[in-house]
Amino acid sequence: MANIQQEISSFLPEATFVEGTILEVSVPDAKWHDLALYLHDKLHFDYLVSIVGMDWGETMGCVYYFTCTADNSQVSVKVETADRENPLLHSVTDLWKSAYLYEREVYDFYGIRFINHPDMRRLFLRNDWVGYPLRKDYNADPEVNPIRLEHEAVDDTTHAIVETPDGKLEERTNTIFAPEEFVVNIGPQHPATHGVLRLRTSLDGEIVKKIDVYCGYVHRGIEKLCESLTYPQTLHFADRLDYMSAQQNRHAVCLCIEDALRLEIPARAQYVRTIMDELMRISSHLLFYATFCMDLGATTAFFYGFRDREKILDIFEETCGARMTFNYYTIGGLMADIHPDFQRKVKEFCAYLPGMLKDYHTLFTGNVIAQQRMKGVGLLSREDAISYGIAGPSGRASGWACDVRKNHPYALYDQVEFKEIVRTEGDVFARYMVRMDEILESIHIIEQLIDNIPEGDYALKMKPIIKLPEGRYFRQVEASRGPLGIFIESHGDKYPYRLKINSACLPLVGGLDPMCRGGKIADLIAIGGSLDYVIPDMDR
Amino acid sequence: MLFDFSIVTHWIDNLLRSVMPGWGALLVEFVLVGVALLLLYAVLALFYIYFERKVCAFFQCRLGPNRVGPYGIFQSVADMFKILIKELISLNHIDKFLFNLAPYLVIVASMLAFGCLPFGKGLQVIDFNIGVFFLIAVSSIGVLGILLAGWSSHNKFTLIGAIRSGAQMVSYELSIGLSVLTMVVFAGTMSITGIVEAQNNGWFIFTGHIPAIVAFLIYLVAGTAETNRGPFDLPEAESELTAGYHTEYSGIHFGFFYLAEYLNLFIVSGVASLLFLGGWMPLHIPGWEGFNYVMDCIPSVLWFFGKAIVISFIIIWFKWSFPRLRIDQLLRLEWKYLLPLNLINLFVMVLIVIYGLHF
Amino acid sequence: MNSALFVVVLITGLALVGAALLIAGLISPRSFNPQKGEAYECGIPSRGESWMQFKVGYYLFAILYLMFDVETVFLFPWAVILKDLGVAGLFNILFFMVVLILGLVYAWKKGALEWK
Amino acid sequence: MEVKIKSMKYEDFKDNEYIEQLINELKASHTNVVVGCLDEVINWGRSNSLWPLTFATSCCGIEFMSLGAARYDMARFGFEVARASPRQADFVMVAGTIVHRMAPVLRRLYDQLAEPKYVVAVGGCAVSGGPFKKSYHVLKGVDEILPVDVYIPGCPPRPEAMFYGLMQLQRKVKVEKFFGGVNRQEKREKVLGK
Repeated sequence: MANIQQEISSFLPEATFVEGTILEVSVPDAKWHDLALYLHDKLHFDYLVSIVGMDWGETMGCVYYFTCTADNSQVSVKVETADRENPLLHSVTDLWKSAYLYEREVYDFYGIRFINHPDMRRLFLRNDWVGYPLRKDYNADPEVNPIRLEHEAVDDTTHAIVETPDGKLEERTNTIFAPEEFVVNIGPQHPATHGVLRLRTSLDGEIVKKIDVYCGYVHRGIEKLCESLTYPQTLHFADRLDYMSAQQNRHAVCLCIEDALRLEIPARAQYVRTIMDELMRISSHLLFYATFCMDLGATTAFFYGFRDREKILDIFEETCGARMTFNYYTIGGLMADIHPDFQRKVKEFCAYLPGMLKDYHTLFTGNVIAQQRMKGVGLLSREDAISYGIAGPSGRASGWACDVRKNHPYALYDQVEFKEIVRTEGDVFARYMVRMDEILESIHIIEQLIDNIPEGDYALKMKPIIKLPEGRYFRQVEASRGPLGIFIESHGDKYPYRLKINSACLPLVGGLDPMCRGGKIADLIAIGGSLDYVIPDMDR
Repeated sequence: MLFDFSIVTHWIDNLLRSVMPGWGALLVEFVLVGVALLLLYAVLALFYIYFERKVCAFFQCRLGPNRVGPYGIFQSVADMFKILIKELISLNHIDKFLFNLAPYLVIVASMLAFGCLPFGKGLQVIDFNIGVFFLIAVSSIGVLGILLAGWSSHNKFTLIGAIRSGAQMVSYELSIGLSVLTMVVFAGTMSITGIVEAQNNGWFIFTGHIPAIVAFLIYLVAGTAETNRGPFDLPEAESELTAGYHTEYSGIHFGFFYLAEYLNLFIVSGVASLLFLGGWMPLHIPGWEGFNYVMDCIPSVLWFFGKAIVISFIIIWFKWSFPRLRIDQLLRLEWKYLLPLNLINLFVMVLIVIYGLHF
Repeated sequence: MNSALFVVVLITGLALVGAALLIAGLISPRSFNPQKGEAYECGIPSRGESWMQFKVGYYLFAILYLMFDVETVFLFPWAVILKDLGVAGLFNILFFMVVLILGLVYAWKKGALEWK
Repeated sequence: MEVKIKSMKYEDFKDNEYIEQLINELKASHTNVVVGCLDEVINWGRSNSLWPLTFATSCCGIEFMSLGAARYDMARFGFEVARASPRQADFVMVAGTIVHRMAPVLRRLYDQLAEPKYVVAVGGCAVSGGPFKKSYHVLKGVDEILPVDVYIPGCPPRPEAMFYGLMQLQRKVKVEKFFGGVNRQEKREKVLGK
């Protein structure tokens, strides 16, 4: 890390540094793009993990998180601007493609516009929305933004600010769809978008020419809500983000807070958390199997996936008391001890599932039609996966070993033995198989832990009011769909100053357009299904 | 040996003629035929809706409908009541004439094909001497209905659905035509009665060697595609085109498509049983007189419906097990595999017939 | 007799649709609102015309179909009397079929059978 | 008069007062016997064949899928045929949070549903905004934009709760007056003024 600091300061002497678990570099905006270029090309920080928009009162800006996929070293960069009326920063979409959606998100929430970003439209909110909700001076009066029942205007063009070679800024408009194009809305209410994602798709016959992704149809403003809640209160939102990885999401929030407080949580809680995380992953992948097969038209497979998922839900229900939103992890441990039947039930399930998986493979995987629908469809190269930030099982299917459990182990993942499933084909079939194999790997992890859960406390005694020391904290866990990052900036209060959830699913839709181009509508559905995004997670 | 239903029809005919003039009797008979056909049509459609739901529930470890009546047998009746009183939405910007014409085409096509089926010995409404040919011809009118439905709705999803159905039906029509042709070569007649009678000494699928079996399989695949059922349900691919070509149809308008879909399933299975499994002809094995006698005791109607339902079961089985094909795969399957195979199969059948190699 | 029955069946079909539509028209509810008559497109207003120039990949298939369907139609009468014609019948029709098969082979080679 | 639901005792339902009130209204309207019988037959058909619109925005949607899956199997009740097109659906289960951006879309879907149509608000978010009530972008209950027939609270409600809610919907449908009630035929000119 010192090494990185040296290299950066030798390249850019005016950069200032804050040491922490992740090195933070502050640069003025004028130098930011140069530094970005240096980070990307010379230091090989090829994976842009997150862009966190910030409003610090006087200044506004962004905190960027980067990872080098070669050695998993991390660095963060802080860029700010004092102009609150017309904040401008330089875009990095030319270096990291994932910045395309992240920067639009920052624009949507903070009104910071990015120079050279091709498409400065709102991402989550209506295009006639007044104000930028995550600014601290946002006018939350419902009169300003009433519920509108008229549809928002169709925008076939985007705005962009372009820097000309001589350093002047110019407003431009880019065309998304020409008037004569055949544009179909797939979603928001569509059986195969897994929720309310809207894909404006330009078609040429059956062939997809271009996709424009519209998010925000279930944007619930969780990040803003968190700013007025105490830390334990923020936890319950985590369950409702990506409800298919409720436990892991909550794990991420807990980890981030526990890290900041430097808590050592009891071993029993660690064991249970790891097991629960893996059970959640299995349940999520079973749901993936169910819905993916349904998208491809194999309806019966849907019922098989759901049938076996119910067994996990039974286990969860006994211990947590709920089928979906568990509220089980808490800061410093768990809400309650495990149910006496927990170990027996989990072991039974681990013995039961592999046999069922064989059934799944005979029913669906081995089917000629299924194979033809999946193989060679929706190719994503490793470079693209990294650039678009498509991590998680979808990234591993493209040959990118991006498992947070391996790269930055948390809980007990450094003590259990498991394989990171990586395939190199990068097509729909690979993404499907990675998930199916991960189920087996998760069972393997659970089997190592289930008999050894130590006795003892399941939670630390915590004070009723938790205050985090000042600073910025960022933690990731491997959720079912990829790395879920939690960013907290604390100013020492009992409320977070800023809590940002770095969704695992948002980058996935960023890669939809290049993957689907030239494919058929049916391929689009298959690719969407194989990416397995959950909309409330990306919309937050 | 088998009960001949023409005795009944003749008896009714004579009875009517004895009480009224010839044209009156004829008129009454026509009305009777119409009513009987209508009833059978409706009952079969309801039965098939229920049948499919129960069968798929069985595949999917579920119970299926079980609340309405014993074992839920009135479920489809309730559905029909509901559909009948649903609103018929009047849409803007559509081609009203074609939009309203489409359900007529779909229903009339299936009704005409339905009328050609021999339900039992002497129990057949239309018996042209070119019966099979006529059957293929009328069933292809249904395609037109679907095409018009999708196009006239002025909706992008239905348009894609209609275009898909056009490509699909047009292609698979060919396979059906050729596999039927193979059997016509074998039977030497196009009359439906003739074909059934020709199977007195064994069903074609047994007597026709391998070409008959191949033709049967091709017919099953193409028939499934013709009825828009999974894995060939592209025109109404739920996960791609929401509801496909009938997205904009509401109430009973949609009900017609729903009804015709199931009726077409029956017609396809009926034709398969007619061409390959002897229609209403009981299972006869030459030389086994006792066995044949026992088989003859089962009414011909039961034979026909039994065979049709067994084949329908297989087609339903397809639907609930296989994922959907993509449009290019669908066409490739037809033009690059089924069509050449069909032509070769036809050739082999011709040789068999000419040289008398069959049983 | 058969032609008359054909008409009867035809009328039956028309009557089924007509009667059901009549009943539905009489008793089914009606309501109107500005959005109801619009096209359904996942809950978003449609952009532009739906009847626009649209690439139909199956045009070639339609032509090929025409060719083969006509062939099938010609074959049916031949098929019925094949037994009487014997080997001569086979050779008579073989020429016709070979031409058509060559057509298919040509289309295949030209890539007309790929959905584009 | 009791509204019968197979295998559920009348006393097991919680809000019988509401249904009884509906029944009294029905009785007070003095329908003649023939129409009353027809009403009953049609309502029997309608209540046993309620097809949902496939509509789900968040967590409740997954429970809605569980409802259709093997363990709960809503096909038993005749809710089987989930239609993706609002033209063919009978009710919309608003399963999940409805936000400002979604509101016009949901309204459009509702407008496009064919009569008779019903709305079931599933889960805390659809009922009242739930945990996101204070958010700048969330509707405080779907009844701000649609008339709701049945509310199913829970976060998310268990599938059993959804069944209970759907049975309540069935009961409501059963005591409706079809002729002269549900089947009112509006005139296009009157409503749209064209």
